[in-house]
Amino acid sequence: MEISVQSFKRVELLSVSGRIDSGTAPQLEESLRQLTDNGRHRIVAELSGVSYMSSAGLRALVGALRECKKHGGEVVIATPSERVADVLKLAGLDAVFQVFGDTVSAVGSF
Amino acid sequence: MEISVQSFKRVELLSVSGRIDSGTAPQLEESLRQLTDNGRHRIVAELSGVSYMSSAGLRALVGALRECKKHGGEVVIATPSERVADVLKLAGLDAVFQVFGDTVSAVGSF
Amino acid sequence: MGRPRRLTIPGRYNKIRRACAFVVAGAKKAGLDQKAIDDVELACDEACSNVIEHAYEGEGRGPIEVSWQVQDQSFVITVRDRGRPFNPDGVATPHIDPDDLKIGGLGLHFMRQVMDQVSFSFNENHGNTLVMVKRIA
Amino acid sequence: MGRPRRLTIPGRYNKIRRACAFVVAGAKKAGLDQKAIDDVELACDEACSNVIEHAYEGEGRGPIEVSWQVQDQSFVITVRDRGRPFNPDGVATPHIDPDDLKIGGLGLHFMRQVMDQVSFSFNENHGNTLVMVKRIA
Ligand SMILES: Nc1ncnc2c1ncn2[C@@H]1O[C@H](COP(=O)(O)OP(=O)(O)O)[C@@H](O)[C@H]1O
Ligand SMILES: Nc1ncnc2c1ncn2[C@@H]1O[C@H](COP(=O)(O)OP(=O)(O)O)[C@@H](O)[C@H]1O
Repeated sequence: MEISVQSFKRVELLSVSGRIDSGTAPQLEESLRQLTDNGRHRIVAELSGVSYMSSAGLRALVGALRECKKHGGEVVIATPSERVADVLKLAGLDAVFQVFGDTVSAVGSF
Repeated sequence: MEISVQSFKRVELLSVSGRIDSGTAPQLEESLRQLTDNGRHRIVAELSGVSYMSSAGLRALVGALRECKKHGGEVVIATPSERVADVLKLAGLDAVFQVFGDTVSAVGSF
Repeated sequence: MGRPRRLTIPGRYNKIRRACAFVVAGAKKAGLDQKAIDDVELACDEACSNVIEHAYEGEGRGPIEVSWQVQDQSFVITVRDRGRPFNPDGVATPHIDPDDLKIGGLGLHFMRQVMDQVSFSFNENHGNTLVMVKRIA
Repeated sequence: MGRPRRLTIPGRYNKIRRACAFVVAGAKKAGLDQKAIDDVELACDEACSNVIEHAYEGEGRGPIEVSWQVQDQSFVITVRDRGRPFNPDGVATPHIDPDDLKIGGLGLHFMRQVMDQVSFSFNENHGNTLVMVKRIA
């Protein structure tokens, strides 16, 4: 799993690629927590490069979503890979997260 | 010349392609004026598809920049084609406009 | 029909990937289509993660034995551990409250959704045994 | 050396593109490189736009004659109109104040920047004549 973070004026763009499973999800959680600890509660998770995601990845994302919402922010998902979209749907989370087909719209949604 | 406008929460993304010359610049001016008349003063001009731009195009962009700045906003340029970058430089406007190499960063700059 | 292939991994999260690769390779040999292979990978991952988290209650507490075989036009995965006995009957289906956003119970839900049969058993000699069946289309 | 090629267009902004295409085709024939061709296109466009805006003070007031020829290793563009006489000597170089953002004078500035020579003349019989020279590298 690779994570890169680009900070914009009001929005953080967190791009993840590779495998998000119970072995790697803690790093994702840590990256998200660093953002929210710094008062950054508007986050775009760009997931086009994610080859695999299990419930551990979803837990990390939902945890961050909860934290952001508490502070009037949001975690939105941009360009989910097919695998990510499948798992979101399987979990019923496609109705909980705002999902955008392109990153510009996701950043623009804030 | 083709113009398309995508409206985000706080930002307008105006994508222009084709030829911006004294024949077509009035349409560009009109599109920009429609945005500013509606109180939309944060504008990204996405110019990757512009094959040619003359001083008439620059005048349209600078006019909009002036109007937006008056209202605390800005016109920024995203992904200028080589031709656009050349003309911006020739006019010394590369120092007046914020220019971004990718549209996500341009939208995120507001 | 085929004799079971077996792999034992240490009960650590970063070893689960190996078990998944082993099962995915088997699913390919068995002729499952890509969607079914993806399903089998997810089920194996969730099963092993639960063993570490809930049966062993932590990493490095014991091994996980994963095996696969083809039986009666089905791809069968077995996951064994020596952790605390588990009976999933009392586990509710997951519920996500958009306002509350507590999340739990997704792992079992995924396993049940993507596999055709999921059954747990406990035996004093062999510990927990989880059998998951995917029909070969 | 070559005899001049000539094109006359109506003095309308949406006809200028045609004059530019005519000059660009000439520049290609003359062997200018792509950057020089782009320069010649920009200069022709700015010149014709100025004729309509400033010499004729509006569209549909008169024709614009554009010609090109190769002379002494140079690509020479001539633009003629019958509008009001113009002497550019008093025209200051453009100034853009980032705070003020009034913009003017870019057209002449572009022509002078991208061409090697730019000269205007007025003659009662022929009207305004603008000659722009680009050396062939
Ligand atoms: N292998 C297991 N051994 C013991 N308990 C388990 C096991 N798998 C699941 N459980 C119990 O069932 C519950 C639901 O599991 P699961 O659906 O994987 O969701 P989660 O692990 O996110 O809570 C767990 O919280 C745990 O109490
Ligand atoms: N062909 C022309 N005939 C008459 N006046 C001209 C002509 N070209 C330029 N001018 C004058 O020179 C000034 C500068 O021209 P230019 O550099 O093209 O900038 P702009 O047209 O943006 O003002 C014009 O404002 C105009 O007064």
